[in-house]
Amino acid sequence: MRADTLAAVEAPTPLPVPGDEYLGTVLVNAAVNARYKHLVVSAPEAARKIRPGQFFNLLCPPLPDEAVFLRRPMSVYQMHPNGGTVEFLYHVTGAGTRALALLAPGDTLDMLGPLGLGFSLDPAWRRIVVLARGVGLATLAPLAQLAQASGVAITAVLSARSKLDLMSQSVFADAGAEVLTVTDEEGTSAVPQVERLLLDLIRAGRADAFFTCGSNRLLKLLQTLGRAHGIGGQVAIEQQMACGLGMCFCCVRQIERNGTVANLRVCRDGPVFGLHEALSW
Amino acid sequence: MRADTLAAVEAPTPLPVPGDEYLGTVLVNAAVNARYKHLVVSAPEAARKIRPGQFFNLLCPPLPDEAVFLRRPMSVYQMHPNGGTVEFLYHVTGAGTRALALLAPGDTLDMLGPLGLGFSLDPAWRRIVVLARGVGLATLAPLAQLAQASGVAITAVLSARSKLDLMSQSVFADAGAEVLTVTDEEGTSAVPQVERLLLDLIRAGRADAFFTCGSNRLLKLLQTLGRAHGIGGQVAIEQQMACGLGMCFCCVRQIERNGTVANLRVCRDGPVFGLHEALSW
Amino acid sequence: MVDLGVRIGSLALRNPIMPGSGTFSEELARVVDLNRLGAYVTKSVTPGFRDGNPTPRVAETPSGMLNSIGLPSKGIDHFLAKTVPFYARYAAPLVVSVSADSPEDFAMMAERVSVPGVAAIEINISCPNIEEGGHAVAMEADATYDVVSRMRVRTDWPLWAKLTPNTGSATASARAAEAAGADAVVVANTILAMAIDLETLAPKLGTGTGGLSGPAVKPVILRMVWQCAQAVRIPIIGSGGIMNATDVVEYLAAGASAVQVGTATFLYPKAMVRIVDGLAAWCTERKIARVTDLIGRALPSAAPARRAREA
Amino acid sequence: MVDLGVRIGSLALRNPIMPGSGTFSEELARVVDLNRLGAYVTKSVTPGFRDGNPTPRVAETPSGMLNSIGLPSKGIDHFLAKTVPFYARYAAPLVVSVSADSPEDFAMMAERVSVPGVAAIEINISCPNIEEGGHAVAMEADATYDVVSRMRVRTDWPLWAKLTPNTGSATASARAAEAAGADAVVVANTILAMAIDLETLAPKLGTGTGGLSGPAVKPVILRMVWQCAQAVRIPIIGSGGIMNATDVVEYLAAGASAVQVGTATFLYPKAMVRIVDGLAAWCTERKIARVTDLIGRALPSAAPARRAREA
Ligand SMILES: Cc1cc2nc3c(=O)[nH]c(=O)nc-3n(C[C@H](O)[C@H](O)[C@H](O)COP(=O)(O)OP(=O)(O)OC[C@H]3O[C@@H](n4cnc5c(N)ncnc54)[C@H](O)[C@@H]3O)c2cc1C
Ligand SMILES: Cc1cc2nc3c(=O)[nH]c(=O)nc-3n(C[C@H](O)[C@H](O)[C@H](O)COP(=O)(O)OP(=O)(O)OC[C@H]3O[C@@H](n4cnc5c(N)ncnc54)[C@H](O)[C@@H]3O)c2cc1C
Ligand SMILES: Cc1cc2nc3c(=O)[nH]c(=O)nc-3n(C[C@H](O)[C@H](O)[C@H](O)COP(=O)(O)O)c2cc1C
Ligand SMILES: Cc1cc2nc3c(=O)[nH]c(=O)nc-3n(C[C@H](O)[C@H](O)[C@H](O)COP(=O)(O)O)c2cc1C
Ligand code: FES
Ligand code: FES
Repeated sequence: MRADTLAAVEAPTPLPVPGDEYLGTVLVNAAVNARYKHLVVSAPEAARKIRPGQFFNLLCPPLPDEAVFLRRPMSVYQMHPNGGTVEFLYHVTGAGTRALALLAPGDTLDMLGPLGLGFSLDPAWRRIVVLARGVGLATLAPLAQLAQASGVAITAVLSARSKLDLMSQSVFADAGAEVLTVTDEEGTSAVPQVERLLLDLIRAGRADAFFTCGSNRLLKLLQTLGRAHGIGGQVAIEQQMACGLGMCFCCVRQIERNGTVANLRVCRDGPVFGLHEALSW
Repeated sequence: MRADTLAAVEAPTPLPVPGDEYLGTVLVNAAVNARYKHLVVSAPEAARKIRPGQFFNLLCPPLPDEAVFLRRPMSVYQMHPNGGTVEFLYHVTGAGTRALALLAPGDTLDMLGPLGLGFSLDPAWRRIVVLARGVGLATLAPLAQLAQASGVAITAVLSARSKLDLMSQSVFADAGAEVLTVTDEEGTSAVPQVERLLLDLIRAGRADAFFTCGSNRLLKLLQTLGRAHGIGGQVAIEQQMACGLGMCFCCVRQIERNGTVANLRVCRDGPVFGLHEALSW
Repeated sequence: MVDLGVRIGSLALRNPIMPGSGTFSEELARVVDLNRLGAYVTKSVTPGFRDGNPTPRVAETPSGMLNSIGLPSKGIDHFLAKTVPFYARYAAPLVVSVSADSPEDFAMMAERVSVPGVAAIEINISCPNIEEGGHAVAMEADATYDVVSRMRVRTDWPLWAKLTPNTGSATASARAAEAAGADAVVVANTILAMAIDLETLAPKLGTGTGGLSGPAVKPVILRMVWQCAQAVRIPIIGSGGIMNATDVVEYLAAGASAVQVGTATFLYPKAMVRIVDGLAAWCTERKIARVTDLIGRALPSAAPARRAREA
Repeated sequence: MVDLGVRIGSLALRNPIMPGSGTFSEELARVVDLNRLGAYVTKSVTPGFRDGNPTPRVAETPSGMLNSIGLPSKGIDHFLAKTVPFYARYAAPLVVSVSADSPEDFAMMAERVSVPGVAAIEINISCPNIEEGGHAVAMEADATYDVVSRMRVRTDWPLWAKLTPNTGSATASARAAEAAGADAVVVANTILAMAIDLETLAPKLGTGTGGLSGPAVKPVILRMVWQCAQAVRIPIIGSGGIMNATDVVEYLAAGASAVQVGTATFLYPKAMVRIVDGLAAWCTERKIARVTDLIGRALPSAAPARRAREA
């Protein structure tokens, strides 16, 4: 199958519900391991609107002697439309996430969203493979909920530096996914190994579509395998943002759609794009 | 007596102890009335150094959506060299004091000080009059401790908008001062009334020296009365500051000393100046 | 009721708040009621298609942000077909920002956008992200005069010249724009600036340098407005670091007749509407009947009146 | 042990950290060990006594401050008698900043301060707070050349020309200073700016406008350093908004050989010493042996090497 044909099938469908500015209340903000934190916010109105793969643009609280000026985009990690809560899983890297890490239960969080176009499952996809590494998990986790609701079978390949860094196996397992883990520590996460693992899944007929996020290396691998075996899918892309609403054109990535390459906005035209649309960077 | 003769007598003596940057711990930060707050900080090393009339340059904590960049100067309101605490009394006016108002017990306060030249009592002054209005009280209160320790009798004339705004009567009363109060509300605080009251004190031999702070109107009144009756004294002056240490020359006021008018630094050459040295502004 | 109305030449605005070019688009209609704004200003449109600059296009700085978008544009044809009709359903006047590579193309653009539905033309001769080294037409008075006067002969629509802060002679460019027939000056575009990534030790932006906006620039642009208000008679539209209603009051007092809000909308999509409400509340509290009473109050020429009021 | 030493022409500094003129004085010796600094830079001294500007002289802005001190000075005689001897007891070289009202007086000052105990002369042709409208010599390349070349013939001491950001042609002034014989350029003085008081609607500073410093200006001055480093061969000393060691790393990468710290010292009197320690720690962590290895790493000329390292 040619890449643009794949693209036509896999392009995510536009979501009509616009984001808004909500003031959530922090319920939990706990360390998952040395570098990741898990944030649970009560924001009932926002929670009702979310589609899997969408994100919020979060206003970070001030740090004692460091300025955090722009909002920071964060995928919804778990959504509870009825419970009224939204969950985030984040990696503490720079000033923004260090500031988020200071939030305590009871604090108010200014969250703009839900934003962007999320994942959508083509009815032809009955068995999908999710390949996630590091914080990419946060973005891909809602797929588990979506797939379960649609009766789609998931194989989740989770990659991390070490066993300790592996998170959220249960999110996928609870949704009935088969979970395979690979780590740098065990020497099982290099591209050739993962490729072999994916080939096995293809051969076993468990890969109607691929889903991934974040890592350029893994995206390239899936694109190559997908092209060779006629498998489409979706990828969630990251880019530095300012507005999150589509106004500023800060957040573009090169996307090949309808035969031409265009700078599309990750916040408004994505963050989910067709697996073969996204030019690796 | 001529103004420059008075000035020679009343000039405050240089203090040798340099300020430093201390991290205090907030013990209390409570509202005194609708507009004033009382801040008690534990900072034992700093507390031991303070002379009455000195101030600290305080680093204000960040506000949620307002920047507080420079430090804010605050007089020491009460000092407890042995107890290890320093107290401030402040008027919530702009961003800096609004930020200070957010401090909670247990919070850390970065305080640079003690700074400046404080009050000094000429041995010839056995009975002094302190005229304080509004937040000027904070600056003048340590005089009560100083005078008591030196066996000097104080009459404190405290002025405020309303009875509710009158603060710290007890600080002076506890130090054995006679306390007279005047308020706008009762119509007793206008210049002519206060002038009559002061004339009574002069006639009663209770005004060897005048002390005041802040209000230009009251300073002028004391200078006029002082000139007429040969009475000196001291005034604590305010001016916007940056460094607080004497480096930037932001904080100058015109001071007449040794026959010439010079721009002196409030932070380093003051904040206490001779009553007749200070040119009203 | 406070009268928030202001005039920019022949154009009456219901209030002095409008978006800055490039910080606003049709998407905002999903979050705020566009009818509440004083005017709409479009992203700068160019004659043909432009892809914009390489990424990263944004970086954060103390109290501000850097951008290097580089004027991506679908070109004037698409703009006239899609963007102009979109705003027809909203109440406020539409200001079209135009950019081009040559004085002749600027003149052609003036003619092209002089169509019903367009209320005024803003001339972006000040973008620091398209020419080599951050150079822009508005850095020189002569070049400013050239572009504005060529556009002037091609259109009767109001022309607003958007100036640059990246010059030692902003007032000279303002005077040149006025002499060439501009109806207003917009003061100003972003300040040429940069940031360096500590991991790679390379510039953070794909293009090296970019334009600084946000609260950090407010004191600089406010000074430019104050200087220009003493140099020209045409109205001034202030733009730089406005986050709330009191920032607008500062700009009006410095001599601006209206303002443009940019970066604030990225942080708070409803910022402009909140500012409109905040400005009305501020005036009400101080018993100021008309927002125009604030214009120019901080200028040296207003000092005697100010002192009289205070006395 | 990281080697923090840098050279500014013939002058060897133990580390690249020194105070900015006017943000440092003898008083700081009471709070920090001056021997830890790379150099001392005095408040600008003028030929005769100057009272400075009316108050208020300071105002706060987002991530920055405005000052309008106006170069108060006790004059050159007092300076030579009191200030120069004071620094004799400390280890680092003393840089004397001079200012004057005319090129001839600048030349005279060059001669007067060329005395033992003075290691270099900084030429303040960029103060925005003394001439009408914030004008300064360094805004024009010609005037810069004139002042520097007249000083050059009167002294053998190293001359550092302090440039202004209030121009569209900083590189032209840098080149003029170099051509006139300057040994280094200091980039840069403060940005002309203002703030308005909301109670009085008058400018907050007594003089109307003032100079902006602090983190808000860092992206702008960093850009100027980066541009100047591509325009001249003499060393550049960066100055603007440095609060911590990583800000210094950015300036070095942009092409500065040393930096001056100003506003940070007002907030944290020990800032400079903390920055020296922080810079050593940063280099150690990244196994950078000499701080000079960082100089110019963000320049376009370093891009191929950078890409090779990353690959
Ligand atoms: C749609 C979207 C969803 C995201 N979801 C998550 C999530 O669920 N969990 C999570 O931990 N992170 C997520 N990210 C990434 C997250 O936004 C950044 O890590 C965060 O903004 C870094 O902010 P900081 O201030 O902590 O670090 P900074 O100091 O700003 O940056 C640290 C490093 O990250 C890079 N970076 C900063 N912002 C972005 C960005 N928006 N995209 C890519 N790189 C960036 C910087 O260039 C720098 O190298 C998401 C990003 C996007 C665009
Ligand atoms: C030596 C000294 C001791 C002081 N002691 C006290 C005290 O004990 N209690 C107290 O409440 N206040 C005191 N002040 C005044 C206090 O520093 C200011 O009220 C405070 O800085 C205002 O900060 P803000 O951000 O809340 O208000 P801002 O918004 O900064 O200012 C509010 C108003 O106060 C003026 N102002 C700001 N800073 C100063 C200043 N340093 N001097 C004079 N006017 C200023 C501004 O121009 C403005 O009109 C003292 C000032 C000095 C110089
Ligand atoms: C992301 C971004 C894009 C911009 N694009 C344009 C543009 O296309 N044309 C233009 O004239 N100004 C452009 N500007 C400048 C803004 O219109 C405005 O003048 C500037 O940002 C200062 O205002 P602020 O501090 O409120 O953002 C842009 C600014 C930003 C931040
Ligand atoms: C209060 C103050 C006074 C200054 N006085 C002078 C001066 O006398 N001569 C001079 O060349 N620069 C002077 N400057 C500029 C500083 O030396 C420095 O270049 C500038 O503040 C930028 O650095 P910073 O952001 O670290 O403060 C002064 C700056 C401030 C804030
Ligand atoms: S972040 Fe502004 S357009 Fe995407
Ligand atoms: S505040 Fe800097 S000299 Fe007084």
